[in-house]
Amino acid sequence: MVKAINSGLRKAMERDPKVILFGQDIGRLGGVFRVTDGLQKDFGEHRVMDAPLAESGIIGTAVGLAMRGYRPVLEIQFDGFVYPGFDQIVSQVAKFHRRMAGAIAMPITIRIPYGGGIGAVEHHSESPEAYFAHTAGLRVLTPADPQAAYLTIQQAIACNDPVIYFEPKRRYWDKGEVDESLAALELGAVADPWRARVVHTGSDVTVACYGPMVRTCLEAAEASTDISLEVVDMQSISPLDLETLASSVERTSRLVVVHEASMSGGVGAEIAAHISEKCFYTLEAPVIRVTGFDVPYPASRLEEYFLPDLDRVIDAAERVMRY
Amino acid sequence: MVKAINSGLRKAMERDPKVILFGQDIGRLGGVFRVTDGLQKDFGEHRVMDAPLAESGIIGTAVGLAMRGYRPVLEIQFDGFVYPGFDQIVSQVAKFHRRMAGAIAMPITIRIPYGGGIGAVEHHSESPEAYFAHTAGLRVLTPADPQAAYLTIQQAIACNDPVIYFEPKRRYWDKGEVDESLAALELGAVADPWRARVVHTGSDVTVACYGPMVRTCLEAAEASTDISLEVVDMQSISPLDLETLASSVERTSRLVVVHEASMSGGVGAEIAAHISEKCFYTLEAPVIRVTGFDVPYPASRLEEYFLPDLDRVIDAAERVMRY
Amino acid sequence: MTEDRMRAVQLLTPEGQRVSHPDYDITLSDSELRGLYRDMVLVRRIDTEATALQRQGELGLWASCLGQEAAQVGSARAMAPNDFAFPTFREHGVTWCRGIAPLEILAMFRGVTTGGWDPQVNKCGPYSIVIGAQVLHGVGYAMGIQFDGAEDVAVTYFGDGAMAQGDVNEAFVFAASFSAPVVFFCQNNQWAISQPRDRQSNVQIYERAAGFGFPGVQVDGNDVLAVMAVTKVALERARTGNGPTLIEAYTYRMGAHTTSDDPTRYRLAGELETWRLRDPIERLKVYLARQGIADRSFFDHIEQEGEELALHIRDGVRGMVPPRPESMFDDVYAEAHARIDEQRSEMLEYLSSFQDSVG
Amino acid sequence: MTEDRMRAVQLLTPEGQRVSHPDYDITLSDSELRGLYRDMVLVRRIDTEATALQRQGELGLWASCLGQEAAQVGSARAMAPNDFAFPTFREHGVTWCRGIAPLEILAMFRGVTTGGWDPQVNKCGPYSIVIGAQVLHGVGYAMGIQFDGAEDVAVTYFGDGAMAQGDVNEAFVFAASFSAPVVFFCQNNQWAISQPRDRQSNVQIYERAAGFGFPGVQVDGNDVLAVMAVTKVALERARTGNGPTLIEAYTYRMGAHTTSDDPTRYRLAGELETWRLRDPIERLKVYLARQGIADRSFFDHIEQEGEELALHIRDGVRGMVPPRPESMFDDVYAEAHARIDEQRSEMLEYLSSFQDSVG
Ligand SMILES: Cc1ncc(C[n+]2csc(CCOP(=O)(O)OP(=O)(O)O)c2C)c(N)n1
Ligand SMILES: Cc1ncc(C[n+]2csc(CCOP(=O)(O)OP(=O)(O)O)c2C)c(N)n1
Ligand SMILES: [Mg+2]
Ligand SMILES: [Mg+2]
Repeated sequence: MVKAINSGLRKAMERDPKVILFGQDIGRLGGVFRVTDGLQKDFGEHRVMDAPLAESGIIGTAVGLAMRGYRPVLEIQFDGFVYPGFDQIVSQVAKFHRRMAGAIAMPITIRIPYGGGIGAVEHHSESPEAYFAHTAGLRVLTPADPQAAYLTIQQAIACNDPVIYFEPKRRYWDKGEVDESLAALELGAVADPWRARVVHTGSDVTVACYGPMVRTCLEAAEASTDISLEVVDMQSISPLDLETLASSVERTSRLVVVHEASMSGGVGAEIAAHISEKCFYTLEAPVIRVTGFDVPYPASRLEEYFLPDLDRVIDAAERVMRY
Repeated sequence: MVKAINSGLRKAMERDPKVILFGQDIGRLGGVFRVTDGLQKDFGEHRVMDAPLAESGIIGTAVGLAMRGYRPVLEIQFDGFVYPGFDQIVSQVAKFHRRMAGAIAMPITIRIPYGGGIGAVEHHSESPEAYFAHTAGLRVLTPADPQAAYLTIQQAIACNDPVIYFEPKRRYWDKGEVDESLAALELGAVADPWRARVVHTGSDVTVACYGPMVRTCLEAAEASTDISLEVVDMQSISPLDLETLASSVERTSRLVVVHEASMSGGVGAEIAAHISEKCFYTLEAPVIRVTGFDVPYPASRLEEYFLPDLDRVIDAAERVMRY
Repeated sequence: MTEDRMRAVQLLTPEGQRVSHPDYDITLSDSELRGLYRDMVLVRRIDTEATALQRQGELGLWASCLGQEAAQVGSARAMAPNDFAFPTFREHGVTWCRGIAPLEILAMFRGVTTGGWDPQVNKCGPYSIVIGAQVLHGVGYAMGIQFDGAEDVAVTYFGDGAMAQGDVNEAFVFAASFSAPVVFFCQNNQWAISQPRDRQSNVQIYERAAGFGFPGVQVDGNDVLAVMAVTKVALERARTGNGPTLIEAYTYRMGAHTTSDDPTRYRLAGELETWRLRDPIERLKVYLARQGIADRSFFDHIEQEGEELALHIRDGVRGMVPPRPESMFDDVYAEAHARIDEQRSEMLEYLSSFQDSVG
Repeated sequence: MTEDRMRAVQLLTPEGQRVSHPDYDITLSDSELRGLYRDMVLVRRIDTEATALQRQGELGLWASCLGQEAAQVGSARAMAPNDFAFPTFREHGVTWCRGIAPLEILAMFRGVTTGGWDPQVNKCGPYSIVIGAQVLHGVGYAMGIQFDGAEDVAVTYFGDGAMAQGDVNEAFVFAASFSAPVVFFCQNNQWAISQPRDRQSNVQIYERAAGFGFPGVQVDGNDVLAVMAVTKVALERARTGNGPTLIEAYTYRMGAHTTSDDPTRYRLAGELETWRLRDPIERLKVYLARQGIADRSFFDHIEQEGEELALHIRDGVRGMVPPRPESMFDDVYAEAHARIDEQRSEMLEYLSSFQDSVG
C-alpha cells in the first residue's frame, strides 16, 4: 500500500503544480514509512518540504498556503501526534470556507498513518478518526487496500474540501494489484470515494468496517462457514454512506460494526444509531459493535487482545444470529 | 448557577489546601463570567492564579502541579478555546495515571463554559463534549441546575481522576434553590455525580439530555399535554449511566435524545446505539436524536434554528409515538 | 514605562513635535498626511458608533480599537496593494485601510454572518478570534509568496497576550526557517483582557525576535509616522528576501476589552489619563495644524464625513436582513455533501410544518 | 560548527585536556570523577545491549543515546536527590542516574507496559514521547515547588527538534512569568530524525532564552565536567529563587534515531567520524588515566561490571512475563468506573469461552 500511495501522490503532483507536500522527514528520508520516497528528488525541495517539528505550525501554515492558492498535502508522522494540531484543524481548516462565506476553499489533505497492530510504543497505534468525523467541515477517508489507496489519495487531494486521510499503517505492507491506468478523477460513480463498497457479498449478517479492519473482516467472511457475512467497507468515515449500508442491512437484517478505536463515542456508535433508526423494522437483532475497549491503547504485547480480530468478528456474527 | 459554582469552588478550596485555581483572567477580574469572583481576594494569588494566554501551557503545567501533589482546577475561557490544549488533555492528562502504572493520580478539573444560546460571536458557543467522552481516561460531567452545579463541582474536584467539567453558559444566570448545608462529598448514592437523574417522571417517552438541554426538555415535558415525557438528566457524559436510562426506557419503551452538539458522532449516537442494543425487545420506536446540525455553529442570529428547543423536542416525541 | 519608551522609535512626540531618529525616517506629502489623519478619525468614528450600537442592542458585541488607530492605520497604510493582512477581531483600522466596508465588519458583530468578504479582493483575511491562529496563516501565505517568486509580503496582526501562545512562537520558527516574507505586527496595548503586559515577562516583546533569528523593533504605537516608517522598512526587508521582522507597537487599549468587559475591576483610572495625553489622533492633528498642512475647514470636513459614515453605519446595521435559517448549511463544504443536503431538507420540511399549521 | 563551539563552555578538550573557563568551573573528588566515568560506560553498555536485543526481536524498538552520555550523566549527576527530572524516550543516562532500574526502561520498549516506576520515589517522570509535552510538566512541577516554599528544582530534558514545538515555547513563557525553579536542558544532538539542526534557524539554540527573559548558555555536551558545572550553576540559580535557565548541550546522536531509522539516507558518514573524535567517554578516560585518577584495573573492572549488567539485562528482558490481557483495564481510572468493569468482565468471559472449547 505504501507504493500505491506513493504513486497516487506522484500522479496528483504531476497533474497539478499547486500540489505540495509538507511534513516532518518527508524529504530526503521519504517519511518514516517511506510513503514519499523519491518525491523530493523528482519534484524538488519546494514541492516536497521538510517541516519544523511542530504539528500546529504545519497545519496552520497550510491554511495560509491554501489561501495563496496552493493545495497542501500534509503528513502527520503518527496518529498520536496529530493532537498538537487539533486546534488548527477544528477551528481553522474545518471552518475557514464557512468563515469566508465560500469565497475560498481549503483543499488541504492531512495524511495520518493510524491504527495498531505493528507492535509500536505509546502514541503510535491510535485511531482518532471519531474526533474528526464529529467535526463539521471536514471529510474523513480511509483506504482498505492498495488499489483504493491509489485512487482515493488522488481524489482526496483533488477535493476542494479538507480531507483527513487515515492510512491504516498495519496494511502499509499489504500487496495487491494496483491498476495505475485508472484515471482517479474520471471514474465518477465507478469509484466514488464518498460511497461505501460491498467488498464481500453475503446473506446473513452485514459487517460494516473500514481501513485496517476491512482485511480482518474479509478474513472472517472467508473463515465463517455457517454464517454468510456481507462485508461493507465504509471507506468514507465522514460523510458516512449509510444509504449503501442500509440497503445491505435491508437484505441481511443484521449488522455488526467493527473498528479499532474505543467503543464509547466511536464511529461505530453513529453507524449503529443511524441504522437502528433507519432499519428499525428490518433489524432482527440489535446492532453489535466489535471495537477496541474504552482504555488507552495498551502496551504492544496486549494489542492482540485490544484489537478486533477474526474470532471476535465471527463471535459477534454468531451473537446477532442468536436473536 | 454562577453563584452556585462559586460557592462550590470556595467549599472545595476551604476543604483542601491543595486545591488551586488556574486560568485566564480568573483573579482580579473573577473570570469573564465572574465564576471565580472574590476567590483571589479571599484565598490569595497563589491559590487563584491568572495564567498566561496559552491553553496548552495551562493544562500542561497543571499536569506538573498534580505530580507535585496539587489539585488544579483550570478554567478554559470558552468552549472554542480548549482545542489548543487538546494534546495535553488527550495524550497527557487522560493517560498519565496509566503511564505511571497507577503510582500517581491526575486529579485535575477542567472547567469549560460551553454551549450556545447567548448570542455570542464565533468560537463562543460550541459543544465539544463528544471529543472528551470518546477519550479513555477522562471523566466528563455537566450540571443542569444550580444545586447540581454546587454539588458536582465539589465532587469533580475531589475525584482522583481528571474531570472535564462543562458548564452550560446559557444557564449561568438561572436561579434556583441551593442548599449549601448539603455536604457534597458525603452524600454518596443520594447525589452520585456519575448517575443519571430522572428529573421529571412520565410514561410515554423517555427524553435523555444533559447540561443546557435539561431545562429545555423539562419545559417540553411541562408543555406536552398529550404525551407524557420522562426526562432523564444524564449529568455524567462519561461514563454514561446507561443503566438508569435503560430502566426508564424499559418503562416508556420510547427514547428521544437531545443535545446541542452536532448529530454525527455526538454523545447522542452512543446513547442511541447502546439503548437500541440493550432495549432491543422493549423499544417500540427507533431512538430519535434532536441535536444541532452537522454544520459549524452558525452566526448568532441563526442559533435559534440550530439549537434544539421545546418545539423540536415535542415534535420528536410525537414522531416516536407515531410508530 | 519610561525605559520602554526610550527604545521605541518615535518621529512625532505626544505634543505633536516632529523629531528625528537615527535609523528610521519617512517623508510624506501633505495629502498623505491628511489621509492618515482622515483614516484615524473615521476609524474612531466607526468604533464609537459600533460601541453605541452595541449598547442599543443592535450588536451582540464590539471590540473597540480606541487608542490603537495609529498602530493600525500606520502599518496598514504602509502596505502595498498586493500585500496581505491577517487581522484579529480588533483591527478595524486595518480592515478600513484594506477597503473592507465597515458594514461587513459590523455584520459579524451583529451575528448575521460569521464572515464574508473575499480575501483575495482586498488581500485581507478574516477577523481571527482564536488568539494566535492567524499568525501561522500569515507565515504559510508568505511561504506561498516565496514559492510563487512574488514580491508581496504578509502582515500578521496580534496582541501582547498572543505572545504566550504556542502558535505565535511556532510561526516565528517557521518564518525564520523558511525566511518567509512576513511582518509580525504586535500591538502591545498593555492588556490581555485583565492581564497586564508587564506581569508576563521581564523583557520587552520586540526582544523575543532575536532568539528566533530575526530582528525585532519597538515603535511608539501612538505615532502614526513612526509606525509607518518602521513597517515600511520591515516590508522592504521581507520583499527583498531578507525574511521576517517583529514589530512591537507600544500602545494602549483605551476602551474596555470588549463591550462585555468591565475594566474598572482590574485597572486604575489614572492609567487611562496618562495615555489620553498620548492620543494618536490629537498629536497628528496638532502637527498638521502647526505645520499648516491642514486647517480648521479640513478638520471640520473630516468631522462631517465621520457623521455621515456613522449615519450610514447606523442605518446599515439596523437594516440588515436576518439570514435565512437554511443558510447555515451553505459553505460548510465546497463540494456536494449528502449529509448536509439531507439535514437541510429536514430543516425546511420541519419549518414548513409550522407555516402549514399557521396558514 | 567551529564558531558554535567557540561559545560552548568547555572544561575538558576532546583530547582529554583540562582547560579553564572564565565563568564556570568544578572541583570533583577522584571518586566522583571515577563515578562519572562508570555511569557513562554502563549507560553505553545498556544502550548497546538494548540495540542488540532489539535486533534479536526481543524489543519492539530502541532509541539509542550513544554519544550523549556526558550530556545526560553530567546534568543528572548535578541534581540533588529531591530535584525532579522530566526525561524523553532517549534519556537512558538520566534515568540511570536517577536510579531507575534499566529493566523498567526495557519493559516499555519490549511492550509489556506503557510505564511503571513511581515518579515520587526516584523523583523522575516517565519517558515522554510526544515531543515537548513534558517540558510544560516540568514547569508546572516547578511552580508547585515554589508554592511549597521548597528548594527543589525541576530539570526538563528535550531535543533540538523540540525547540520548534509550541509547548516548549509556552513552557518558556510560563517559567519566566512565574520565575519557576526549572532548568531547561536541551540536548542539541544536531538531528531531529532526518532534519539537521542548522536548517531550522540561523541562531544558536541557547540564544532563544534571552527573548523570554532568562539566561541561556551553550555547553560542550560531550564534556561531562562542563555539563555538570553549567547545570550546577543553573540549579543553584533556580534554587535561590532566580528563575529558569536554558542549557544547550552541544552534542551528537551517534546512532540512528531509533532502531527503525536508517540514517544513511540523510547524513554523511564523515560527520560521524568527526564526532567519534569527540567521544565523551574517551576524553574522560584519557583524563583519568593521565592524571592517575584511574588505572587499568579500574577500567577493566568497569568493563566487567558492564558485562554483568548486560547479562542481567538480557536475562531480565527474555524472562519478562507477558501481561495478563485484562491488565489493560488497570489504572485507566483511579476510582471505580462502571464502564471499565463491564468491559473487563466481557473480555474475561469472552476469553474463557475459548478455554472452555479447548478444555
Ligand atoms: C485561544 C484563545 N484563548 C482565549 C481567548 C479569549 N480571549 C479573547 S481576547 C483575549 C486577550 C487577548 O489579548 P491580546 O492578545 O493582548 O489582544 P487584545 O485583546 O489586547 O487586542 C482572550 C484571552 C481567545 N480568543 N482565544
Ligand atoms: C508531537 C510529536 N511529533 C512527532 C513525533 C515523532 N518524532 C519522534 S522523535 C522526533 C525527532 C525529535 O528530535 P529532537 O527533539 O531533536 O530529539 P532527538 O530525537 O534528537 O533526541 C520526531 C519528529 C513525536 N514524537 N511527537
Ligand atoms: Mg493586548
Ligand atoms: Mg535532536
